[in-house]
Amino acid sequence: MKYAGKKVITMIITLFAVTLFVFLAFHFISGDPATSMLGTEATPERVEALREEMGLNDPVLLQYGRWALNFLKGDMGISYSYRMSVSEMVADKIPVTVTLTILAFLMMVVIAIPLGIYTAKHVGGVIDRIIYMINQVIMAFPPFFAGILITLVFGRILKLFTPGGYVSYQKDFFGFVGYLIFPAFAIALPKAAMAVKLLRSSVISESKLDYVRTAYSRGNSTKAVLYKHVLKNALIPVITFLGMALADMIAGSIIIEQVFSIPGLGRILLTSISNRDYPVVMAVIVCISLLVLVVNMVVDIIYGLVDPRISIE
Amino acid sequence: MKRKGLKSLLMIFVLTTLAIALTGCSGDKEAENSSQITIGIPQDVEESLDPHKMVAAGTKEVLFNLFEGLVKPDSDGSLIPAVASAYEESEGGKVYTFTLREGVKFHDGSLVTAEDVKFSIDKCADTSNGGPLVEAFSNIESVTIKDASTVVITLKEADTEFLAYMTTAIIPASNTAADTNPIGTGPYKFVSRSPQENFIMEKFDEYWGEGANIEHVTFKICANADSIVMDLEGGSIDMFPRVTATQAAELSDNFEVLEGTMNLVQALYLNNAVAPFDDVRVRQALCYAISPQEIMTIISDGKGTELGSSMFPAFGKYFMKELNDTYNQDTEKAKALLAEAGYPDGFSFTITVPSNYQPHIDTAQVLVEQFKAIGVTAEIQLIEWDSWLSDVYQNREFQSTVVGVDASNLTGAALLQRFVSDSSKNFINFNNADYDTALANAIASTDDAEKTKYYKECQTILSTDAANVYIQDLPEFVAINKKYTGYEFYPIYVQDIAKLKLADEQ
Amino acid sequence: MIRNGKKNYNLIVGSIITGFILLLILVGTFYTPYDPDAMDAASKFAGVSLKHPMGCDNFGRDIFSRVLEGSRTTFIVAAGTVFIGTFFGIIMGALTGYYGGIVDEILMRFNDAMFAFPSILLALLFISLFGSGKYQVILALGIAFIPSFARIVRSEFIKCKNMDYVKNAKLQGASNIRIMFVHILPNTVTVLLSAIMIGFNNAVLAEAGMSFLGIGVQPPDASLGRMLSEAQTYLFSAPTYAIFPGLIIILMVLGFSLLGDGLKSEE
Amino acid sequence: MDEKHLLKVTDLNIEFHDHIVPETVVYDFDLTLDEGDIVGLVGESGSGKSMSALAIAGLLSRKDMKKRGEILFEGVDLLTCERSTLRDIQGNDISVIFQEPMTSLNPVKKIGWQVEESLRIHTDMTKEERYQKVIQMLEDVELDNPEQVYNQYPHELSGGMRQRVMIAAAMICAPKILIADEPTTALDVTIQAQIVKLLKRINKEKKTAIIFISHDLSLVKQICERVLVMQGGYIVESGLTEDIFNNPQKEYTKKLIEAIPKVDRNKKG
Repeated sequence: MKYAGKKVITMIITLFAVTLFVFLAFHFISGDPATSMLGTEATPERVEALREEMGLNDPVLLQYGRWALNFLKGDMGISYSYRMSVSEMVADKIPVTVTLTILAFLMMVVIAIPLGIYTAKHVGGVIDRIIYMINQVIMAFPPFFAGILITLVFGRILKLFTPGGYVSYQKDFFGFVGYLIFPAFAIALPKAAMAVKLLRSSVISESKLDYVRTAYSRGNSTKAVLYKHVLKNALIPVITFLGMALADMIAGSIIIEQVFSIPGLGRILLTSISNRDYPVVMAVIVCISLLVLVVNMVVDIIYGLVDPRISIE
Repeated sequence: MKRKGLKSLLMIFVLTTLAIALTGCSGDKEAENSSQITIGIPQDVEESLDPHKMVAAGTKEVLFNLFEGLVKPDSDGSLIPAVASAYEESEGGKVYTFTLREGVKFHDGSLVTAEDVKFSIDKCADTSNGGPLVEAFSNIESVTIKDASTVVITLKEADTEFLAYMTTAIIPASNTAADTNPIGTGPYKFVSRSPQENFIMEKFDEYWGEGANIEHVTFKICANADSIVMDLEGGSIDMFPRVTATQAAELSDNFEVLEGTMNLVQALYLNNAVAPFDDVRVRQALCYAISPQEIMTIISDGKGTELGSSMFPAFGKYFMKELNDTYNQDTEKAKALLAEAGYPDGFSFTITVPSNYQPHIDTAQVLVEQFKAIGVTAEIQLIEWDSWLSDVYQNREFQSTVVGVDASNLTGAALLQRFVSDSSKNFINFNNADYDTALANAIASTDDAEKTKYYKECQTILSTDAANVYIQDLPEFVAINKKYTGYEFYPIYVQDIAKLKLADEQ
Repeated sequence: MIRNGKKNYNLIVGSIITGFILLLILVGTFYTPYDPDAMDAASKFAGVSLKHPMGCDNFGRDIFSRVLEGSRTTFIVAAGTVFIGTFFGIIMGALTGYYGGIVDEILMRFNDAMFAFPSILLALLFISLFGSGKYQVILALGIAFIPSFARIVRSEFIKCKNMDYVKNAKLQGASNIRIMFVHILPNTVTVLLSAIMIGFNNAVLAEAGMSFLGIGVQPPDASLGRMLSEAQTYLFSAPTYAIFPGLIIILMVLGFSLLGDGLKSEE
Repeated sequence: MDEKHLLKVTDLNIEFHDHIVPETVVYDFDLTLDEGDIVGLVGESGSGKSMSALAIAGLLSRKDMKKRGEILFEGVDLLTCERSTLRDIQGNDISVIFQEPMTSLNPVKKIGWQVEESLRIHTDMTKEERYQKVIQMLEDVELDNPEQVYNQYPHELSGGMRQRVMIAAAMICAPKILIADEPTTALDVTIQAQIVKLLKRINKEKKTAIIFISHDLSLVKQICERVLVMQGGYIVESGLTEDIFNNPQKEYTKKLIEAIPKVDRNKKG
């Protein structure tokens, strides 16, 4: 309980720091929402009138306070650009990003764990070397380029999916998930490569420890030693990595969302930044940070479950 | 035990993935019993959907299908009656009388009334927010309802071009959520908008006129400009209004590529108020340094229309092709002018380019190379559109910028008025008393020939004074699946979807 | 390179690849067959030929020359990023790890907050603040990279600060600064070196990602990431435009990561 | 005659091949062991004593090392037998306890699980039977609160307790041979004595033969009947403990004996 309390407090502080930082940062970026809204039709008088109306002429801390207060009341405001409720807009996009992330995460795990174990079991073998090299090359690919190649190969040549054929989850959930498979693959691939490498080296270094010898001395077969003894220990550092990877996927899929034209949180964030649409930027950032923090918390809990040495009292 | 669990989990995952992938593929093609089209657009409709508040060209071209004014533009540039069935101009362009068309309905089913018309025009003329929504409406003295189907607009000063502004959308006075729920009288009505995803509209069955052919229209936001060819070929979009020459070349036979022009004045706009561009000789030197033809060859395979001043050919009678020859590429002359202006060794400056439009970025890159030949070093600085709006357009803190300036309607003033020295839109700080006089004369004159003469004088001044380094009117390539026909280009920045139809329906 | 009778292939192959890339960069600094920015309308999308070994791009610029220049830009961006990240990361990590206490608590909370924020987002924000361009990219990425370096250095310092040699140095009256940077720092080199290799690679890939989002190095400057993202449009009309910059990026990252792995197993 | 011995090792040579030049670490190792024997194996670190013991326990990986000679356990040569035969013997007939009780236990598994592992592998006992057996075993090795220990993790126990756990795990199947590889080195002196006493008791009660490996001759003297002294991979001296202590033949042995702290020698000697 104490743990949860401490975590929640840290979370609140982090959120406060992040939002304040973003708010201040935006204050210093050139370009302002009023000008954006009026475009080339703007006259200085109209811009001024609009700034006044939007409260942009107030001191920045007052603006932040106002935003924070409203936010705590559950009011995220109205998007400057879309003129629609921010909470509605963000709520609409969260399932997209979350589905994409979950898919990518599952793929990563499904690819990485068996491969990592396989290579660790066959260290020095031909297949191990081949997988190692493939891994290294995958990790050397710029993510967007991998996305483009996947579109090219699976979309255009093999015709397994329609490039740009995103369907909304409200309209056709299976079509939606179907479309997300390849982007998720593009996200999962480099992370999986890293996870394979990590798991392999983790299994290898665990295998050198004394308790493994003890396990053999009791008559365990190699297989039994690996699955009953080594694996759980070897997974501990991997869990940290998987947690970080998951957090990274939540926000880091911006590029892949762009490549595959997926209207997720990342794209909303990107366009809102360039539109100077602060209410949306703040909401998305809070959302992403919250998701990341929750993931970190879950990782901590899993960590505690897997490793008895870490207590989460 | 555990391992078996993992294995079966894996199997389940793979199987569901496959199943979903397969259904995903098969479910893609919609039943085509009702006609539909998906049109790719590079930028989202990301602002208010109130037709009077929208400012982005990308929004206007989409909402064109939802709204109409008393009159509306046709593809040949003329104005045709829309919500008004007839109009009359009297007192030398001081009083305009509109007769409302009978039975015109809004998308919500209500009939258009004279009150709605007055409401719409008054709304745009309202000055309480620092200025009128439509600048030209500051000239309106009164809008009066003569009877249920007649509205009279009286101007403060005569303006024979005023009709062009009557394309301003007529909206119902009763709509309180105009920002997000657009209601107009156009051939299509609004269905939904999902940010960064799509904008959907459908045929308005009670449209007063001929109406649309295609029932369902989806504008899909294609975030990744580089995958447009794949999107078209893959079938996720049927049409993309602005592909590049290279993309056009990569498309298969299933697509038709129509060629038009963008209808804008692309130029290296120079801040006439800052050194060294406050010296006319420097500006002229830059004009001599470049070759619009070479730019067109490099960035769009030679397509495009060379421009010599702030006017493009869609304006017909106002356009002066001869101004293209004011400056022909001449490195020696450029160097001489620079030396004369006190820059024998050239100088350095920055070209600010909004990062959202590739042709401008490409043009800027070619310009940089061309300026090298006269010893001038230019550096490109990309900024976001919104920074451009505030830094360059509003605050005028820049040296030069490559953009395209378009016209909101087909009056000469739409393009030329911004260069009047005290105009709030004169972002290049152009200052020439002769120009101000000529433009005032043009607007004031009621005689068409005289008006044209003055507008031409304005253009000539811009050209000889080298206000900007004029380049071209960019070519526009519309890629459209051969399943559809009927696309028409307009001299202004719109997409008229109502004219599209299925090819086999002919 | 020979140990336990086994060849350290990672180190050998990594060295060869990295050496090749460095050679390319070195050559590119002094000589390119053409001016990398010079345009030639006539050779637009020219294919591979003796004149243009990698063909030409959409402006008719020589891709080989641009690859040479781009490799250099990318290398400078990545190296600069890692330099900033390491430099400030070491200072921050050393102070927090060595002293602990409230400074540590505050800085690490701050670090965590930054960590909860993916570096590409952070870089995006900084770019909005600083504007775009080569040096801004270095600065933005550099700052975004500080937390991860700080974290690594901190944990190494915590590990080392109770070691006997540190106690010894203290007894001999060495100042804290001296202990931190003369006694402890050299002992973190192994870990730091591999972090630098990984950081370098991440920087190369981040630069590419930023170029894709249009917030990286500015045209007409060539960088590998920028060339690659520009090339997407012309994937069919000029495949070499994508292939060569892509290949060099992959080789650059591959070389460094093999080298990093090799060095690690050599320890 | 051979068949009567529980374990007979003849001419064991161990060679490593993971370096360019093969390296021999054990030469001509001979040992016989019968029920109830306690044999000491002494020498400095690197003398080959642990290596020999690991070979007997079948724990030297077979890939990059070469082993010559014979290790006959009840007539079965452990060097050449099937892997499965070897596994049947490991933990069942031959058990090992190691030097570092901290690292030799799996950190993420409960004590109970680890102690009963050999039972799971080698017997058909039900869960309940195994639990009873483990609790009894934990009691046997003089651990308080066995039920509680059963559900604890290694990091929650002290060093001495862990070593008792190791012994319990090793003894759970009542093996015929227990190899104790420096079982007390990592523990402090009082606990050392307790552990040695425990081993002695086990040896007496269960007739388990013990190979006791140590560099500490004082301990060996306390527990072993016979001693083998190793140096540089060779057995340099062997015989009854008493004989060797009273009349060491080799300079090396003498040195080892001299290294025993005086207090200790007076107390036990």
